Amino acid sequence: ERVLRLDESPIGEIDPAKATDYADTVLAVNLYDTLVYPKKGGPGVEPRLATEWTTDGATYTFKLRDGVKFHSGNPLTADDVVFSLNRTVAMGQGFSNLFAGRVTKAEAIDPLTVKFTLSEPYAPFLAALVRLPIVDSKTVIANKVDGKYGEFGDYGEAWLSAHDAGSGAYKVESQNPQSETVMVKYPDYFLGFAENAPDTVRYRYGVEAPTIRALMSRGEHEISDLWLPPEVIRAMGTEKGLKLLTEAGGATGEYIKLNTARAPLDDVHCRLALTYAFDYATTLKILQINDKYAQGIPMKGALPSGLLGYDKDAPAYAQDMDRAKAELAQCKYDPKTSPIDIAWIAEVPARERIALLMQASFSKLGFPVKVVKTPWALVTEQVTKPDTAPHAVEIAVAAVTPDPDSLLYNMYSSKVPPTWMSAEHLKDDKVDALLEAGRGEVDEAKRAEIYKELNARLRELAPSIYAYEFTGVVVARDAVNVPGLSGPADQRLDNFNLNFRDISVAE
Amino acid sequence: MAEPVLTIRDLRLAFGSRRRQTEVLHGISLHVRASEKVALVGESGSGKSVTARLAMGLLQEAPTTHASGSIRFDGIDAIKGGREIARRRGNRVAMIFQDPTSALNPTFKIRGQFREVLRSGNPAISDADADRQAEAALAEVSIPDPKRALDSYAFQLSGGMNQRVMIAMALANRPALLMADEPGTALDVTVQAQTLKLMHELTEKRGTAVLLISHNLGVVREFADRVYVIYRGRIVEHGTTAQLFHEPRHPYTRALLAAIPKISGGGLPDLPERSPDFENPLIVHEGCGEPAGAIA
Amino acid sequence: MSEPGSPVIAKRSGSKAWQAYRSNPLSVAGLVIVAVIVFMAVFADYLTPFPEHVGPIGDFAAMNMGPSETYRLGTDTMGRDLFTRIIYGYQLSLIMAVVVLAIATPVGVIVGLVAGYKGGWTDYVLMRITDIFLAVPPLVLAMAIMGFLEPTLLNGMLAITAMWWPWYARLIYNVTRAEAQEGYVLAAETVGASTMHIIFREILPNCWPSILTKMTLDVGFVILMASSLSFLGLGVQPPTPDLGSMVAEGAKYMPDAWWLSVWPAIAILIIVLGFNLVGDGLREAFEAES
Amino acid sequence: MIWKSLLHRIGAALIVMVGISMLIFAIARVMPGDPARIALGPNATAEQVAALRAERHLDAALPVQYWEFLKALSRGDLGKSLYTNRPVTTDIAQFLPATLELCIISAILMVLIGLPLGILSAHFRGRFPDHLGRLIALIAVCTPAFVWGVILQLCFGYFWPIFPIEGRLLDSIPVPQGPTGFYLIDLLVAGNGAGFLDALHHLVLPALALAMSGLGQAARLTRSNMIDVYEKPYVEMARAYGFRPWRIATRYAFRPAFIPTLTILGLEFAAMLGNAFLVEKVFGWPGLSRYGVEVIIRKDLDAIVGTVLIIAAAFLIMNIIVDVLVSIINPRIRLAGGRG
Amino acid sequence: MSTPILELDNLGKTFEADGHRVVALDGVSLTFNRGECHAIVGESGSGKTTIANLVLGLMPATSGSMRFNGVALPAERTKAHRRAIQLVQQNPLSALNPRRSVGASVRLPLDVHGIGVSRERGARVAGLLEEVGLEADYARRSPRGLSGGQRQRVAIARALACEPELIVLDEPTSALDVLVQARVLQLLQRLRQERGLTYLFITHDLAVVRAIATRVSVFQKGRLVETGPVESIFANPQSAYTRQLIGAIPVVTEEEAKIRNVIRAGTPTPLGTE
Ligand SMILES: Nc1ncnc2c1ncn2[C@@H]1O[C@H](COP(=O)(O)OP(=O)(O)OP(=O)(O)O)[C@@H](O)[C@H]1O
Ligand SMILES: Nc1ncnc2c1ncn2[C@@H]1O[C@H](COP(=O)(O)OP(=O)(O)OP(=O)(O)O)[C@@H](O)[C@H]1O
Ligand SMILES: [Mg+2]
Ligand SMILES: [Mg+2]
Ligand code: NI
Repeated sequence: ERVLRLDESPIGEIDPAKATDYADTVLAVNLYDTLVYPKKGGPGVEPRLATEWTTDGATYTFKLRDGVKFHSGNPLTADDVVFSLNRTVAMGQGFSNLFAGRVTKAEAIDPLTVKFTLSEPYAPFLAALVRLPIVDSKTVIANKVDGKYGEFGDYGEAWLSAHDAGSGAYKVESQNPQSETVMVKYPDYFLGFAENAPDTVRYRYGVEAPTIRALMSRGEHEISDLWLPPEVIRAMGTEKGLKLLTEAGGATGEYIKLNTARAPLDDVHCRLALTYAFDYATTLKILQINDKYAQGIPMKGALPSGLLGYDKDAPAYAQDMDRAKAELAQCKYDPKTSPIDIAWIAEVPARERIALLMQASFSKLGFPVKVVKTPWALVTEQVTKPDTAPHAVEIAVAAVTPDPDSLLYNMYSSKVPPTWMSAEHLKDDKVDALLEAGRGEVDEAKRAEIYKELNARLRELAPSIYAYEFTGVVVARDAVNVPGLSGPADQRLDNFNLNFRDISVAE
Repeated sequence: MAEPVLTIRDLRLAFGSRRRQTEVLHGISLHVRASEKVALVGESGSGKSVTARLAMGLLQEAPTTHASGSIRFDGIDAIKGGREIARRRGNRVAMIFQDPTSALNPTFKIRGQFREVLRSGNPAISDADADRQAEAALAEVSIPDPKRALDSYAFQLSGGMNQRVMIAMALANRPALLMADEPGTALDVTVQAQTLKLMHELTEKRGTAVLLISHNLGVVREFADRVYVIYRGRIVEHGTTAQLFHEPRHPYTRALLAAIPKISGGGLPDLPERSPDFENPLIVHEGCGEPAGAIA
Repeated sequence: MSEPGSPVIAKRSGSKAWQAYRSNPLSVAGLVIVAVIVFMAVFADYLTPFPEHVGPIGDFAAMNMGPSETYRLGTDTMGRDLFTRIIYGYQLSLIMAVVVLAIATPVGVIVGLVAGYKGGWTDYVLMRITDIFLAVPPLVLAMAIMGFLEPTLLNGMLAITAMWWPWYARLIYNVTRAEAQEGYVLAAETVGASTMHIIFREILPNCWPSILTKMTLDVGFVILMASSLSFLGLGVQPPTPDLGSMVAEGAKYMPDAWWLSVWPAIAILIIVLGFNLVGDGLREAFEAES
Repeated sequence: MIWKSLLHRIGAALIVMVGISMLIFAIARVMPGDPARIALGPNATAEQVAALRAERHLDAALPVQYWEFLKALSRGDLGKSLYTNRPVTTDIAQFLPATLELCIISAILMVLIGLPLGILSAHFRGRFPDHLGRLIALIAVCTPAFVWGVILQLCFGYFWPIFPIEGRLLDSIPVPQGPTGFYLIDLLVAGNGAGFLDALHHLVLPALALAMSGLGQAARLTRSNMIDVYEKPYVEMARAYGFRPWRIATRYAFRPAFIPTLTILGLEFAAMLGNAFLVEKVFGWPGLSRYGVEVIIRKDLDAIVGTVLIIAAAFLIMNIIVDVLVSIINPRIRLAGGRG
Repeated sequence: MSTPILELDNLGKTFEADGHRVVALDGVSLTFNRGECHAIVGESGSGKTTIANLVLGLMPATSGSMRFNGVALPAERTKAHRRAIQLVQQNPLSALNPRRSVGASVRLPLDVHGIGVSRERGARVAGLLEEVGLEADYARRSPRGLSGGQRQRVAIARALACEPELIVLDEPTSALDVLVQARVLQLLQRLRQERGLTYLFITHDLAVVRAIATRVSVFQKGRLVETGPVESIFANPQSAYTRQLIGAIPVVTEEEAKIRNVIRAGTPTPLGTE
């Protein structure tokens, strides 16, 4: 029996309607299927459950692949798609905001045709569908208990937190939220498997760095998580039997989110001063693992390199203390009396260094700087209010769909309710206008131009410091081959690359 | 005259670290012959107990005690041969303590402790045999229901009963020498009197030698054949009981005698307001029958 | 005049205890350890090679270096001298322990004294409150408190204090109950002394040996507890050096950058050991005294 | 009269439980951060958050919330964990046995290693074995549990990999299904000897790391209590009657010395339940202690209250058990009522 | 002729412990006369200390009443009562606070009752110490450095500080050496004569009683067995129990042994009534 064991820090959520972060995505991708899937090697999507589709901007009609079966044996039909959408929207968690209020109607035209009607033309919709895993409506209904959704009871929420109702390549065997999700191969999967694909996958949660280190050395785990400190990865990379793999990035930016609603950062000059004071070179050096691998690459603005509208000609950022001081001179606040608090997310130790680096550089401008280590759960809460949000906090934001809108709209539109993504609390009419334009435009080239312009505007406004693009590096045993993590050409959008069925595990 | 079972010569004892020592015994010499009842009297802190404990080999192991001189018991030197004497404890020599209740282990039944005592005299003894012997021994000290007593814990018995148990244990292995350190003074006067009587009868019957320790000359008079008076780590007077009481020579002995209230009336003994200075005692010997070669 | 057998020289109380203390080499060693650490912590500014490494500074050129000539114990992930940070960590640990004990001890002692001496309902109510605080897992309690206060040094200390006092209440309660049986308490009562007098002037002085001993032992345990809190990110905030956080963070780099957590762990061990030895010594000394 | 005092103790424990529930309830509610927001995840909108607040009575006054909580509690409902998305009772049922199993094995190690160490020290008081024993005990006490965890993991998992370093069971062994949740017992019940050995194998390192401090404490307590007992007349009596020194140490002086030790060890064991989380974290042990910490960090109200109540209840029950044990070992208490 | 200072009327005390009852004192009526040394003797557990506790108001009686100087004693004692009735305990080791100086212990009642001006109290303490035969500089010492007899003297000085009328002495000499005991008894005797004190003297040692007491009451199991002037009790003990107690006294002379044996045997002495 081939076993694949992977590590991940936070607990994985197996209910696809609640999925939000990396682990949840990996589970959703492997347990469920979506109508479309991020394309390999560039922006955009490719067919998956849907074989073809048509759109006029406001309505989308999909033809479904025939013969796909859920793990229960039920055939996958348009009704399941409608049910999945309704379920996601009704529960209001996870990525429901991609659909809520936008899809006015979802209907099954025939068992293999589904039609979505949107309230207005909305270009990112297609890409958003990579976040709509299709659940087996019959199985869910069969396992529902009483709840607040009327005839749907609890929408199977309780049941789906420990089981799956998917059609994916793997199915849940057991779920222990504190230690692991165990999945086994679903042999009838319609896309088939790599030759030596694992029979069992154990996705382990909350394993400490030294433990991972030892487990990998002992050959007891196959793939480490993404969050190990660079030093540890470096050391493991030199160990016999282990190799490094990378998720080449292109969709995840590391943003130092500046609270634009709080003095002194409500003054753009102060923000620009910080932007110039930030030490980009050292940051990258810290993230360097060896000459081949690094946990970050330079970033040129709000958009990471793998998304539509990325401006490869924009000037690179670099520390420039003179310009920083010049900007500061124009700022209406006196830095000496304007304390700045920087939060760093406790779960990611490497961020402490960036925070301290910031503390050091910002102090040089004369700001009194305080660094506060804050657990992620608390950060997500604090940042929703301008007066509790820290002045600066490094947050990684990934495009959740292969579309720039999924990243930028949530971050910078003044229309979205504040979340961790919009910790900047930016209110700028031009940004708002460009964001709306990007959504409404169907033509891809024109969209690219809009996002380039938006990028330029954001560089002027400096609501965030564009620190670097995150590139994940994991350690894997030589015995495993992970096509999704072996080079940019084979890669899809971040998070969508760990397809267990593609992985081969040598005996 | 019978051979002495215990001979102590020029026993000195100091407590403290190697550098800083306080001597509490300044050269004690005494002896106890077979079947003889000898008393050691003296005030509190004069060194009675430590003498007995040294003779039992109980103090030597402590790193803070420094003893010199000689204690011969059964031909073994207890100062040097700590382990040798240890083997004889409870077998050839036994001890009775002041407060019998605290001298019995509160977490074991009398039965278990008795077995252990008998086993130290005869390692091969079976439980049943030990119990039989224990019952007999308890009956001998007039404990009404020996079986019940064996199944009790010390705190379930009265102090007087515990004292009897102790005596039974002490004599169970028919020791040659019994040391009694103020037996029963922690209890009532009546119990003390009973204890002494019982000890007297039993040791008489078995020919056991006894070293009785007390600060009360009244007690001693009832019990002992011979008396040593110890004062601040020195023997200041010794002699047969009759002689000593009849004609005490040393002022300290006289003071002790005078201090005992009389039941014949006459109020309190008339003591000088200031203590007489006993610091440089003349050593008085009276019919001590010192073994040959002894220097006292 | 003196009774026969009475010691004629009255020694100053405590000198016997000191003698007993001095006679145990381990206790003396403990005292030396503590003295050296306190000295280093107090004069850290002069004794450490890189006092500026305590502040918001990172020397990323020198990060994660093993022990060397310049950096005796190596540098941390920010390129700061570990030796310097450990000494400053001591400073913080000591302040922490002193403040925690300075608050927890009086509170616990007073509760214990009053409950133990008064008995009855006062006893029942006070000791049940104590039990409540004892039964809530200490770290949970501290975390909860830290949860609604800002995670600062002071609040960290308050949180630890909140979970510390019940142990003193328990201890002193038991001591008081025993002392209340003593003749001198009876004597004070028959004379008509007030409850306040009996509790604070008669009983309390006799609790000092227990209190002092526990306090010295607790210095170590407060430091350990603080380090456990730091392990959860609930203690002192960076860049202030804290031994517990140093171990916790450094552990992530084990075994490759071993110096990151090994030295702070040894530093914790030494200071806790030092205070424990002193505590043990005091306990023995007080026993010898009575 | 043992029963009467037992009833008395249980009554006091119940009062304490009520007090704890109020305390922890209050603490959990005044902690900053909006539990509804945290529950719904970072992407939720303000309206969704408000709706959940209303649904969970989070806007009501504290006493009202407490009353709701008590009502639910009487139905055996501790609410739902936001962290695991399951009923808190399910979580506790799954994680408590893991923690208990770990703590019990730790306690056994604590006794098996700590007590002999203490006896040895006391027996050789002031000599080399004593110094060595004391030093070992002291170092065990003076090093935090998580450091022990990392040290043991490195030594026996990395440099000399002879023990598993993570989890409760090898992946290849099917997780036993009930009845107790204690793998050791369940695997034995299922007749899986190899599984039992493997579960034991997995327990060694975490249990040892967790036991270290208690073990040192046990050794120190045993030593000092033994030394106290050695001064007692009955030990002098035992020596005077020629009991073998070793027998005195292991039986005659040990039993009375064990009574006060047991009381403290009981407390130590009970405290372990709440303090095990660092070790659970290091060894990836899916226990209640770690769960408790995770839920506090996440402000998972129901789970916090539930976990704390269970741990506190375990603490109090353990205390009562220790009292009963002490009274069984100490005949003075056991028989006090018998004569009346 | 002699005035009663303390009268016990059918005094009873029952303890409830762990659900079983111990009758510690069973309807005792007794009168203590001013200026006397009234001894209470009995074996361990006969209720002697219980009487002391009741008289001192340390615990409430279960039944009966007490009158002090003809006035009923209230359960909650007034300061005046606390001052008039004093206690000297059995165990001199624990009776003095080991962590306070001798002077502080003796001074305590002066402070509590506001005796004298605060400045003069030091001198007063010195005077009291001298009265019990200790030099004034003992005030600065810790009780730890004192012998049993010295401590007992300090305890007596403390009781005297209140200028009491009645002193309850609960086995004040049973923890002491014979020689030291003799001296403490001498001191007590002298103080009683000089100050006109009344003693309630608790002991189990009848020889001591013979030496110091004027009246004796014998207790057994919480009951008063007999009471009377000391000479008549010794000359002609009425109960077998008293005879047993006297018979247990260790004596040092032949002559006394003879007297004792006669008493023990229960044969009537010349004074006897039989
Ligand atoms: N273990 C010890 N360490 C130090 N000094 C000791 C020790 N044991 C006894 N002493 C001292 O030795 C002296 C003699 O003590 P010992 O117990 O023999 O007196 P004693 O004559 O038996 O008195 P008592 O009548 O009070 O029992 C005393 O001054 C005592 O303080
Ligand atoms: N606080 C108490 N609770 C329960 N029983 C008590 C209490 N105090 C005394 N007794 C019991 O009352 C009886 C009389 O005790 P008391 O102390 O008066 O005796 P005593 O004559 O002073 O004895 P001793 O000579 O041992 O001091 C005893 O049986 C004792 O156990
Ligand atoms: Mg003695
Ligand atoms: Mg009494
Ligand atoms: Ni001679």
